[in-house]
Amino acid sequence: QSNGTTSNASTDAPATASAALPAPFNGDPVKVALVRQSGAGDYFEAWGAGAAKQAKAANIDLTVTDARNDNAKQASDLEQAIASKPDAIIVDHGQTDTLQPLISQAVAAKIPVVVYDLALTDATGVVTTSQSDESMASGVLDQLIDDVGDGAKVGYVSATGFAALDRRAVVWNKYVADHKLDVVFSTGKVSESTATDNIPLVDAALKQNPDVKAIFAPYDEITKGVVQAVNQNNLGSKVKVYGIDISNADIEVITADGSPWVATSATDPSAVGAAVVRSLALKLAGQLDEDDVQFPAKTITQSFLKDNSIDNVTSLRENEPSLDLADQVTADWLPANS
Amino acid sequence: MIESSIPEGDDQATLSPVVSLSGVSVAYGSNVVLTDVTLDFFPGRITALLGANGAGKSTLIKALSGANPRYSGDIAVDGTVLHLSSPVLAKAHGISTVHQKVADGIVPGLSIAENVVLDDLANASRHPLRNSKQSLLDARAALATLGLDWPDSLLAQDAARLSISDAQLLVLARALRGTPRLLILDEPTSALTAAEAERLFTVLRALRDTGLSIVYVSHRFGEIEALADRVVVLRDGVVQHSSERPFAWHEILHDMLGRATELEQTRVDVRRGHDVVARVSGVPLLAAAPRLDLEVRTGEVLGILGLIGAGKTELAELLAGLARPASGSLSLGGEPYAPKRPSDALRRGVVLVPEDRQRQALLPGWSVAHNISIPFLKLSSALGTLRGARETARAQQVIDSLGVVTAGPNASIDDLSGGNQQKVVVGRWLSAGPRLALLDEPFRGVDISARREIGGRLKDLVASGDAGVVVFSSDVDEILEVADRIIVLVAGVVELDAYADETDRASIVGAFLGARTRDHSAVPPEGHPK
Amino acid sequence: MTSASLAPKTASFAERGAAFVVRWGFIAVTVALIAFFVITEPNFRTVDNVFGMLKFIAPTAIAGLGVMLAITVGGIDLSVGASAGFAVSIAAWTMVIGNQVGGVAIGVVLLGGLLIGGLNAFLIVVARIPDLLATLATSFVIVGLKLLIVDGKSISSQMSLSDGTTAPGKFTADYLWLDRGSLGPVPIPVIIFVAITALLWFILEHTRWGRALYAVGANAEAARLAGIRVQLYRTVAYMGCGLLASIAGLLLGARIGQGDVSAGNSLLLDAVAVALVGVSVLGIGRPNAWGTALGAILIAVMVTGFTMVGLPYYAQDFGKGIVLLIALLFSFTFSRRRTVVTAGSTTSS
Amino acid sequence: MTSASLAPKTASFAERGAAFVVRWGFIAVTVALIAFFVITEPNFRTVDNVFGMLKFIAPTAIAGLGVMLAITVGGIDLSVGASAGFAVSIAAWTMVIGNQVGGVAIGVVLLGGLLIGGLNAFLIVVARIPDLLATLATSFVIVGLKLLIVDGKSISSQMSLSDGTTAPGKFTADYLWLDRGSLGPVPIPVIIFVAITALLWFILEHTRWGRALYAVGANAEAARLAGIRVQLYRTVAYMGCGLLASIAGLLLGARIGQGDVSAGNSLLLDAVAVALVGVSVLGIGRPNAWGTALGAILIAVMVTGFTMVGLPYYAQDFGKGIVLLIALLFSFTFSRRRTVVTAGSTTSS
Ligand SMILES: Nc1ncnc2c1ncn2[C@@H]1O[C@H](COP(=O)(O)OP(=O)(O)OP(=O)(O)O)[C@@H](O)[C@H]1O
Ligand SMILES: Nc1ncnc2c1ncn2[C@@H]1O[C@H](COP(=O)(O)OP(=O)(O)OP(=O)(O)O)[C@@H](O)[C@H]1O
Ligand SMILES: [Mg+2]
Ligand SMILES: [Mg+2]
Repeated sequence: QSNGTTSNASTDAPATASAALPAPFNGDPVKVALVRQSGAGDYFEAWGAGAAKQAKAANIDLTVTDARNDNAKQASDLEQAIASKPDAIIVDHGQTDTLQPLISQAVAAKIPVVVYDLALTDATGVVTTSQSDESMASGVLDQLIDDVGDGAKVGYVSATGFAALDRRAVVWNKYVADHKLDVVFSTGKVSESTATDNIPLVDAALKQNPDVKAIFAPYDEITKGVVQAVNQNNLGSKVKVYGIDISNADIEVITADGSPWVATSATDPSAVGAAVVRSLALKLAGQLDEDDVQFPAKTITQSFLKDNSIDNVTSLRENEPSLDLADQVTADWLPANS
Repeated sequence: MIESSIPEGDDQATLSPVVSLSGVSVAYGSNVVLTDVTLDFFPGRITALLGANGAGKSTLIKALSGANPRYSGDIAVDGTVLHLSSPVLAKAHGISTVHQKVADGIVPGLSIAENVVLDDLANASRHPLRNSKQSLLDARAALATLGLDWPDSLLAQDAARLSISDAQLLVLARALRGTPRLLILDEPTSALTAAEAERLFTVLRALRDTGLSIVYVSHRFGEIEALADRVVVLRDGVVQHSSERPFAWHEILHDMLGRATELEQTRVDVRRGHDVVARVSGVPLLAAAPRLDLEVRTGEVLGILGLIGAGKTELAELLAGLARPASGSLSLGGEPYAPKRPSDALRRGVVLVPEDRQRQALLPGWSVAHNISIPFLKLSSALGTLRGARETARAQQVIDSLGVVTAGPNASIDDLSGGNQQKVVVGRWLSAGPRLALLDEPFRGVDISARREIGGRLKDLVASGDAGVVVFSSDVDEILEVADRIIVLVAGVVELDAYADETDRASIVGAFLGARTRDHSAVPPEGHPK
Repeated sequence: MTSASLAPKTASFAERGAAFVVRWGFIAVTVALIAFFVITEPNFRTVDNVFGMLKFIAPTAIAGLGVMLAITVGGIDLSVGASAGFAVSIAAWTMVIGNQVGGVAIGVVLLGGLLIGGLNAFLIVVARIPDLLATLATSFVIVGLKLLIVDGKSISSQMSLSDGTTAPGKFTADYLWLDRGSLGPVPIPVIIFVAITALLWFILEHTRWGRALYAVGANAEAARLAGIRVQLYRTVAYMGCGLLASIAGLLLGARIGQGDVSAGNSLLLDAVAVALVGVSVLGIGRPNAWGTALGAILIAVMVTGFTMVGLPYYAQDFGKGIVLLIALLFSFTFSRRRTVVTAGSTTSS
Repeated sequence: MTSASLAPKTASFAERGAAFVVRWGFIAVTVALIAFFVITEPNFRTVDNVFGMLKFIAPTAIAGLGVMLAITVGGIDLSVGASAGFAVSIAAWTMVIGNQVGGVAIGVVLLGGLLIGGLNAFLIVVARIPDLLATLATSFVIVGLKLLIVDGKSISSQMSLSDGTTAPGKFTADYLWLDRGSLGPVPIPVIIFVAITALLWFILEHTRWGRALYAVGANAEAARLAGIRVQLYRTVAYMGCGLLASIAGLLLGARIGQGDVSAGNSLLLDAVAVALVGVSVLGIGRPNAWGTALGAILIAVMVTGFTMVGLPYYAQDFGKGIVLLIALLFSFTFSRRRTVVTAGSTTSS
């Protein structure tokens, strides 16, 4: 099925399906509620676009709500989604304690549920999908250790209280302990303008610790701010920055001349969004073998991007086909389409 | 200091004062504005409190009414000294006050009826549930004491819509509710017409006869002659004079101003104007009024006299570019004149002293100098850059020419007494040598000497030749004192147009009341005491 | 003698037309929107959806009612978002780490709300800091304090504490009932929302305390001279606002089911918008409870309806702005008279 | 006949003390904080750091100066954050998708800022919608419009467009110079910040136009009667505010180097805080340029200093709130007189 899903990514061509759609996709559009909890930023935007595209190809009528960092709204959204009796529900990110009761309620109401990047305490009857934060974080951190070695002076820029960041923090703490890293500063915040608002924090931290060797900033919006601060202090050649996630905008920053951002760990968000929708479709068609789907992450280095003259996500996917997830959760009637 | 508390009759000698002050002083910061005032107020007596602008009258009243708890000295009610720390406390002891600033008495957004019974909101003995029917009845009863019978549909309106004179009546009605023992009125008539004032006096006399003690502040000596049992004069915060009827006005004036002044000025200098500076042709002033024609001439002060609602302010606003004529036309200096906004009028040399200085003229928090220079910023600047010296010079000139009592051009306008603020406003508008000066109720709250000073400046202005001056007022005496030519306006119609020496008080009052002859009680009191 | 000037005139046709538009324009916009969604979206007209919308908007509406109280006394409160967030964390802390039942948490939260309101009142009334500035500063302090208390972390059951143990408690059922319970078909948050609106309406319109609050806001000096305890009323209004914000927080907390640190962040702007819109709705021209509730309902209708129609969130923002503008045009542009309420100033008083 | 008793008296000791505190209290707090950081943090006192701080706060300060302009005419502008964000996206769109050079982008952005200011002015001055409400509604509309234009995406060079091609342009060097350039040791944003502050200070304090702006804010009716074109000045103030917000956006855009969709979102509260603080600083009691700049600098000092000291961001919020409160206490609580500036109201005018 690798017949060029990457090349038609940018066209609006209908799914290049090689088989007729099975039930329930062969009749009226299937109504699916996508209940999102996305922060601002390109990752979420691309994820949503991928999901929408795949849904269209699979004859799914997707109703999207987005709580945008407001967990109470996500609870309301999910509640209202359940009340509207859709054929299935996708829950994208969110807080366990908030959503678990409502998801159980949906399951009890016999509505198929797929969750993405949401840890559940009771996942009975739910398809769970995720891009593994552990593997993403450890991927770049391995690179970091390779580059600067044990015991190096490092900085950490992140925030607490956000599920994905908290999971990445667990991995970070383990690496710090295992490799005796010397954490000279630890700052950062997630705000409505995350990239901008981290610049002064990191700027101050760098003024304080200009001898730091590497900075781990496990969220691309934060990473962008870190890169600006490093450049602003003319430390581009001395400090290496490690991030997580990727987008067109990130690629521009990574490949800029003298950029300190040397590695990031990434999935292709639009491919992931599409794959989540496919998981749901296969589930509804009764063709999903496994109720826990993981999308592997790739560690992308600056040199890889530069060597291959990659300047946006499209060309990244051409050079790193595994990001497409083109062979994950697909079927003849359901090719990857993001 | 003059012994001030000898009651007149023998029967009253046994009465004890309702409220007595001893050694009361008030300072604003380091500025002592009331020094060691000792006074008694007896039941059944009306005490007139006189004093030039800034003498400390309102300050004394604020202390007496609990509005300014920061006074020193003793205030005793029925012989018991207590600290009047709040308006509630003062009211609880039967001290009821109408303050000088009417705006401080009206709550916009609440209905007129609710405003009349505003005190009930603070009255813990009232049932917490509102009873609007009862409020309406109470409000009507309160207004009835002043002979006002406003219909219920009016009482339900937002009080913000009241004109300043109606608002004044409202606060008076409120103060008369309940059974006060000491009633304090700070210039209650400055926004009233003579008829309304006279009705107020009837009420006050009746109240006095029931044993109420009244403190009355006014700059109008006619009223005091007609009303007061005793006169107390403040000068620079010190009690200068206290006397019983019959009043020795020369002495009172002397103690008030610190120099001898004539109470009455005989007009010998009525001028005749020459050229027409402004003309109103065929303009209806009020919605239903006929078209009005009118000329303003240079070289004379034109006084336009009319009751509230006669259309005076409308006329002034038309000429000043605040409103546009519904039909007809205006001309200025022979040329067509159709100002779209005040700046157009100003450019043509037409200035307006508006009737409500607080709302329409003053810039709160600003210095005297900056308040004065605001219409003349162009003259006070070079290439757009302000020249402070020019502003100060202009301000100093206004302060000197009108005798404004202030610490100087840089003092905050907020710190001036009401009358002095008015002088600043008048001085501002006259300072640029206007071609046509319109003054809407310019003597509101202004003391006698300031009135003379303003009048003098107006005469100087017309004497200089090519300027026209129009004074709008509802007070016959003010007009008689300042105007060369007098126009009486009734409901948008000119009832009389004559030079001051060709007519007399009686015919003016006759024309004034032409449309309201059934209202006989509305004859204004004689202007000056003999 | 009545000064003739004030005799009520018969209103002209145009004038009555304008008054009608001012009074009903906002409602008309809301009704038109509802009608549109009812016709186009079958799911919109279900009873479930109606209650769902009301439930969703309840915290915003309640915080908005708090802001309305502050506006009533001529001020404003920018700390409602922070207070609601504080309430969420404190409730979570009490139950999860303090291992208390929901009733205790509710008590603690309400007390906290009163304290925050009291702090605002102190800063504004006693220390004479202008309301906008004082409540802005308080909101920084409260958010900071909250995060300090929880170390910047969301509190959830089974979380590991810094001493290595696991948090002993959890969100108890009685507390969660605040969100999940219902009386007949009516969810508890909706009942609380409507009850508070009705109560505030009654107090403001039908008691002398309510009138006194208005008087303080419209002309504090006149109110003071009339013997109204201005300072006291302002203090009560800000404490009431703090209390309402903490109730909003309680509902948010029960909905989220954990001590989410970001809760309440998005509440402020909507709460303020709702309270301000409330002033203009119905042509009343002063803060009022039903107007505020209506403003909240309009927001709920837009969010839900636009979502059902399939607009992305950013198109929703756009739509929200446009609808708000149209409603405001009706309320103000065609209004013959000025409304006289001032909300928020840098005037110390 | 000026009575002699009113000759100015020497102020009492207590009075002069209070005046001193009011005038210098805020500055003292700032200086004390700076001194503390200078002593404890060697890196704080480097020239680099000083310029770094000023550079970082420049956009906030410039947007704050815009809000100050609105406050000067008695209003407020809650759309500065949205306008700045709009500027970022529009600049990116012009350069990256429209393939224009930075100069063109700057022109487009400034024009956009004027238009937004003009829209606000129209709604407030002509349609008579109260400033708080009008600018709130505008900010929803602008944010929505921006996201609609860019489909909710950050715009970066080489991004693929919906027609499958790659965006032709990029952030050009002349545009990026706005952030990265410097004159001698002084970064361009700092120069722009200081220049705008000085210009506004001069206009407001020393020209008749500035005086007229203040008059409009102090008593619009009196100003109108004094021949000041009130509507015109209010329009100019809001357009100026829109322009300044878009300049803030230009700097933000150059700093990020991309059309970050979230840029500007967090600007609003700080800009408003800074402008309000500016009113109180120096005991001036009315909006003023240097006070606003000082407020911005205080924020920069706190953020940088606290970070160097190693406080996590949430403790910084707390510190920010406390320092703000202390400064406000000095400015208002000890002040003898009321400040009379009103910022924002629900009053249509
Ligand atoms: N709040 C204040 N701060 C400082 N000085 C004040 C203040 N209020 C009044 N003054 C000063 O106190 C003096 C007395 O003022 P007051 O208002 O009592 O005068 P008044 O006798 O009522 O005058 P008028 O006839 O003009 O009303 C004036 O010189 C005035 O400048
Ligand atoms: N905003 C308003 N709403 C309703 N009526 C008004 C308003 N402004 C003025 N009027 C009425 O228009 C008429 C003309 O008023 P105007 O002020 O010109 O009278 P005037 O002779 O100047 O009386 P005054 O002594 O009160 O100044 C009056 O009946 C007045 O009450
Ligand atoms: Mg007085
Ligand atoms: Mg008049």
